[in-house]
Amino acid sequence: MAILSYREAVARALAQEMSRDPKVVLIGEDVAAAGGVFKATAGLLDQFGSSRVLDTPIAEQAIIGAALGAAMNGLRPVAEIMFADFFAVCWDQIANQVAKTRYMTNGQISVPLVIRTANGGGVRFGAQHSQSVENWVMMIPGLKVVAPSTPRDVVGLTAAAIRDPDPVVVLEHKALYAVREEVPEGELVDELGKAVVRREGEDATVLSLGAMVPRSLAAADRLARERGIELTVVDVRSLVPLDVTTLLDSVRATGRLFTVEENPRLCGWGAEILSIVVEEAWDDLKAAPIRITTPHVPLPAADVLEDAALPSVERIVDTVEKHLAS
Amino acid sequence: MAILSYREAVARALAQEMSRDPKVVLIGEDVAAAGGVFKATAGLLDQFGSSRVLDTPIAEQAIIGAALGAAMNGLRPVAEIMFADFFAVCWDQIANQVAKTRYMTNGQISVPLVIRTANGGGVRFGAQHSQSVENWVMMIPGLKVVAPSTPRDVVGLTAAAIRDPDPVVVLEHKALYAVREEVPEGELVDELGKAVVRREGEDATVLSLGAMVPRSLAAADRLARERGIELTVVDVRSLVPLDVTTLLDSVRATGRLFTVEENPRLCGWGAEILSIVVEEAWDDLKAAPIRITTPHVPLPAADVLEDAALPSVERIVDTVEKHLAS
Amino acid sequence: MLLPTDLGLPSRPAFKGEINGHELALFELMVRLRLFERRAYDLFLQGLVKGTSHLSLGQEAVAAGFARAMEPTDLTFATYRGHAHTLARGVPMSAVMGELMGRATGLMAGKGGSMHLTSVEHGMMGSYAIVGAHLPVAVGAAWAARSRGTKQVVVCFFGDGTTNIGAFHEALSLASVWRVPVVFVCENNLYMEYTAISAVTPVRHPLADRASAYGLSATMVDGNDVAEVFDVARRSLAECREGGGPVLIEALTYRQSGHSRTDPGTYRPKEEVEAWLARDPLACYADYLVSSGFSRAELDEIEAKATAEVDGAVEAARSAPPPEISLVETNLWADGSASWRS
Amino acid sequence: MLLPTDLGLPSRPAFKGEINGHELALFELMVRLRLFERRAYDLFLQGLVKGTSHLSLGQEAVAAGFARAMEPTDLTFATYRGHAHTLARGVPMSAVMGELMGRATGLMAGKGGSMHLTSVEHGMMGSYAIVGAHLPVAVGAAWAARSRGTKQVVVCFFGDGTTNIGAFHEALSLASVWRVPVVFVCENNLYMEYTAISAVTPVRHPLADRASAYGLSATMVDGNDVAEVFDVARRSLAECREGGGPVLIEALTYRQSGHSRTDPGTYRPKEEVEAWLARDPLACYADYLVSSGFSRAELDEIEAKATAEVDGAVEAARSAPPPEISLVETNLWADGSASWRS
Ligand SMILES: Cc1ncc(C[n+]2csc(CCOP(=O)(O)OP(=O)(O)O)c2C)c(N)n1
Ligand SMILES: Cc1ncc(C[n+]2csc(CCOP(=O)(O)OP(=O)(O)O)c2C)c(N)n1
Ligand SMILES: [Mg+2]
Ligand SMILES: [Mg+2]
Repeated sequence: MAILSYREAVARALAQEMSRDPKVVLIGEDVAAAGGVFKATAGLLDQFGSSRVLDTPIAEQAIIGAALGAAMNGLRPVAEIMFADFFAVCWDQIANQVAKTRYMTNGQISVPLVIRTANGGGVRFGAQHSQSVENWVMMIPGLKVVAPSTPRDVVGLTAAAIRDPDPVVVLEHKALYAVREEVPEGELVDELGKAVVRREGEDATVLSLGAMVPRSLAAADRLARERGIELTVVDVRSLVPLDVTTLLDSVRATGRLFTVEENPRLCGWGAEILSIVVEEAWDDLKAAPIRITTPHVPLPAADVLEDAALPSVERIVDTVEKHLAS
Repeated sequence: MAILSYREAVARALAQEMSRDPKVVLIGEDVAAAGGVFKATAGLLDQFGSSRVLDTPIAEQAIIGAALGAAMNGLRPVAEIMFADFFAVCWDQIANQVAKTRYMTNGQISVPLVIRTANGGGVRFGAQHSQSVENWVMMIPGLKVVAPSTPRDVVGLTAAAIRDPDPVVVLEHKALYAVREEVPEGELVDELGKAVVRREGEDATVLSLGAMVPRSLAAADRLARERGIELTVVDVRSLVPLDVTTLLDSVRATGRLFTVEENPRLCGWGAEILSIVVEEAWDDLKAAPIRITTPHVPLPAADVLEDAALPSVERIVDTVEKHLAS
Repeated sequence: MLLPTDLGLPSRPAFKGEINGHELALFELMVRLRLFERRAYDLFLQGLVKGTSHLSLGQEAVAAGFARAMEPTDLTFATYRGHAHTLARGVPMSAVMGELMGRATGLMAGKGGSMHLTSVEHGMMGSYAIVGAHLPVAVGAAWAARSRGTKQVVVCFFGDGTTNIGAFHEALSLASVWRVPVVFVCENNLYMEYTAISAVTPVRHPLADRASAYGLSATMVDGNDVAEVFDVARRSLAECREGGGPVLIEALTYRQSGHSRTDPGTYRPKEEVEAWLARDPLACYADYLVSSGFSRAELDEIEAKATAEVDGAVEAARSAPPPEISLVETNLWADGSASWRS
Repeated sequence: MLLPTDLGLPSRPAFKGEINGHELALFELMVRLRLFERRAYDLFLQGLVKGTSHLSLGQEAVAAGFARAMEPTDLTFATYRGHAHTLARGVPMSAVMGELMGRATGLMAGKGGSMHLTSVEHGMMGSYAIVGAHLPVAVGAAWAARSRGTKQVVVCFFGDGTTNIGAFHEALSLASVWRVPVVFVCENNLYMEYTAISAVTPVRHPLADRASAYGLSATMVDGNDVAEVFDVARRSLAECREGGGPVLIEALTYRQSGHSRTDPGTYRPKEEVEAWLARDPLACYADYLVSSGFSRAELDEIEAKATAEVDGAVEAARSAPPPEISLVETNLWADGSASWRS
């Protein structure tokens, strides 16, 4: 076992897959010579050379479009979009081209590509560099979406995304890049569409992903310690495909659901999962499921304001406690 | 009263506001000399001249960006994006610039602009010209969103959008442009954020907007005639601000909720409203609220396929019947 | 108004390009495209083709000249105005007609429609309905071709209006920096939908006047002259195939019909339309062939055969069943399904 | 590696521009920008400025030369690298420092942060953190200026790397077609983040070599020469104000620090850094002023005053309270609220 940071785990996953399959290539701004602005691709240029690790101009439409064209013609590109907020400048390529090509051509063209990006807030970068775009991508038919919350999952999910024959968006969380943990040696590949129960408890189910997982776990610990409330915490990990079975099993067991998400409130992934649960497990619910979200505002930059906007351990604790009491 | 088509209603609303306020200007592709590809802006160039009605190059980022800049500097621009699908090519301007400017500047800059677009399916235009983007815009904090379902509402809501001091997206429905009805003479201005109960019934509440309103009403008529089931049909009209009071009042009265939406399924506005209802009217619900949506796929082009994908009168009838029976 | 002479074009195409041995094949291809598009238009009027459709009437020489010069393994990227480019790569008329009419026999079984014609088998990598979107995609396909050493060349067609959108700029920059084997062909038909391109573009030649911004040069061709197009296409493809990097071509031509089904095109000055009709790529080419020794009879015979082919395609599409509605939820993913659950 | 001489620049700025009467004001402005940025950097290292921040060290002559030439009613649009442009328009240091430190006294009470400095009162219409996004916005502001007859000119600053993104292309095309009063200023500092612009751009001069693609011409200036910048700025603004349409300027300069807080800038060849440090805009200008009769003492005095101003701003920010957390849900809408319910 090696101790890896979340950012090192990205490079490890890419190296693992690039070693295995010469068709895997990496493109993006500053990804080659500089090793990425988050240093998540450090060392790959040296290891795989400039025909497989390519710097691009600042041209996200070209980056995603080029990845799509290359995927159509025999490569398996991994395209980095530096910040998830920049999905907006290449949204046509992501939502209208990459996502729809296979369907529109009735299966003639497969699109085995991966879009990696630094998602989420918490590092005081302000409204245009801190967005959580889980719902942007989940709402587009034709995109698979994963969001690892640990270094180990970065490796397993990124490898799975690269091997998948369809377009997969990997939402790395920029506030987690420095997090470290032991990651098993050797090839590591997960299956897309598997949620993981991080903690079991009988009083309620909490669903979260990305940076909200450690916060949910911390809240669960606190509630257990201070109030004797035992939560199940499920790390959703994959929004599409969605592991409805694991989610529903847990909700059926506890009868109570809280979602914790960084998305601004309206039309977040929490609303979707809540709706699925209501539609499919109505009779098992003991109370209204509750969403804990960022309010429906852009993220402010100042530390105190950003901390107040994002779901915090305190807010999770308070919300769960209040609703379980009533 | 004049009989107006939905497309004529657009021009009438624009003319009404442009006559009233010289700061209102209109830009877009083919909007001036050609009167719009849907002929929704016909006659405006002649009436208001080329300094207020301007054709642009095919450059949607420039269109929205220019509208934003002009709104910052004393005009009240109405920008046409020809098809809602093209929001994708200017998504950064819409989601990151227009929506966030006021918040990021802590209120220093107001953005009184309107983005009009032809939204929705049903006219066999295929996957890149038929999307329903209600959820794309609803999920972005800082955008107001309206979607008229009748010629009268086109006038009232568009006028209200133009007078509003904040950015408003007006989702015209392209399958409704030919629909005609009597529209009162004289100045017509609605208030944003008001849903309208189009039909009252005690068995269940159906929420819909745009082209799904006439379908929901037809389904309600059929259910009343053939099964004696009486539905309340609420035309949501405004997604942001959302008339939660009217929606909840109706759901509280009937105890049952169906949403009918053209959005592909995941993270649609239906999920949001369903979540709100569950969170706020849990005790009044007699059964699980149900979403009737387009499946989570891009829209196919062929008539039989498109008809099968979009929520139809039959599907609404069958779904409501099945769930009320159980 | 832009008359051919304003653009430095002769009043009729010159047909000076080297086309030895390809004379009749080019004619046949153009005739087939022309007759197909005319019939497609008729079928719209009869309500048998639904939705929208963008014809290449008057622009056939570009599609024909290029396709004839391409190797079977080369790749085409086209726009919503893609019927001609699709047929030119050898896709059967019946499959295209089936798609336009929304039948099970359509190229994509009705899932794509007129604006998204694709046939990977024929190197037709797609028709794109968002202006400019396919240019970066073509760059990527060309990058993969170079990186895998396939010797493929990618040919990417787009209109004059497309040169003002961001994706165009990003694609040309990247193509130039990466020096990939792509030929960008701007079909300058003088209009973006209903607006003259000159009214909304700061340069006269939307592509050619911008080549230097990408460190490239551009060739201008008479897009109504199939001989010139074929000749230039052949040389450009060879240049790219030998590693010559991106090539830019601006083909000056004219859209004889309206922009799309619902457009009568009345915004175009009569004199302009007439001047361009007088240099119709097909009629002028037929005259040229006759003047260089081919017989009217053999041309008529080719035309008759093409008419029969179109008839057959329409008949096949008419009698084909509509697609099964179960198709709606297929082929979103590579496993054939459309499920968002695991 | 790009040495000043490779770009045709003298080894030290020439200071030939017409700046009569503005000598000390320009010096003072540059010194203030320099000292502010240095202090901002120190505060990062101390953890008092959070998030990220992009300094203009080495590029002060561009901000100073332009701001000094602008009328108070003219409008500035800048990037995330916007401290200097904001201060140069007259925004008090304490408000900028307060924003960087996330205090209630910040220019936007902490809601924007370093990358979004805006002060409408001073004509500073915003700092934009998405590369290229503000160019179309600037065009719109200029269009409104012309349409309302305000005689305002809009000045829009951006980097070399920005010229490869789609929004740049769309904005320049539209600006040219509409002929609006905007001055586009490309601060070519040779790098886009950590990558040399030459490695990812098909032309040598990212803006100047592309001007003709928009039917425009461009002026190149020594961006380390405040006299030249001021002189050219004054003439460009006058040209625009009189209806001269868009003006393009490429200012050749150098980013002396890393791209942002976390970047030590080690990817830059030592020789390149040294050659550019030798033509530091401030030190060279000070020498020039002394050589043209100003005394070191008066310059030192200006510097001392600026140091005191920075000290005061830091002190004010340090002792200011953090913003009220209730601000999170305010000012999304013009009514001051952030509610999505009616
Ligand atoms: C991004 C985008 N904007 C607008 C449109 C609508 N539209 C379709 S075709 C067209 C004109 C394109 O003109 P040009 O590039 O000259 O091609 P042509 O149609 O003449 O072949 C426009 C504006 C679109 N499809 N995509
Ligand atoms: C659309 C977009 N892509 C990427 C980035 C990340 N990014 C921030 S600054 C920068 C480099 C910009 O270079 P340049 O335009 O030369 O400006 P400079 O930073 O040198 O002033 C990049 C790539 C961004 N903010 N927006
Ligand atoms: Mg055209
Ligand atoms: Mg730079």
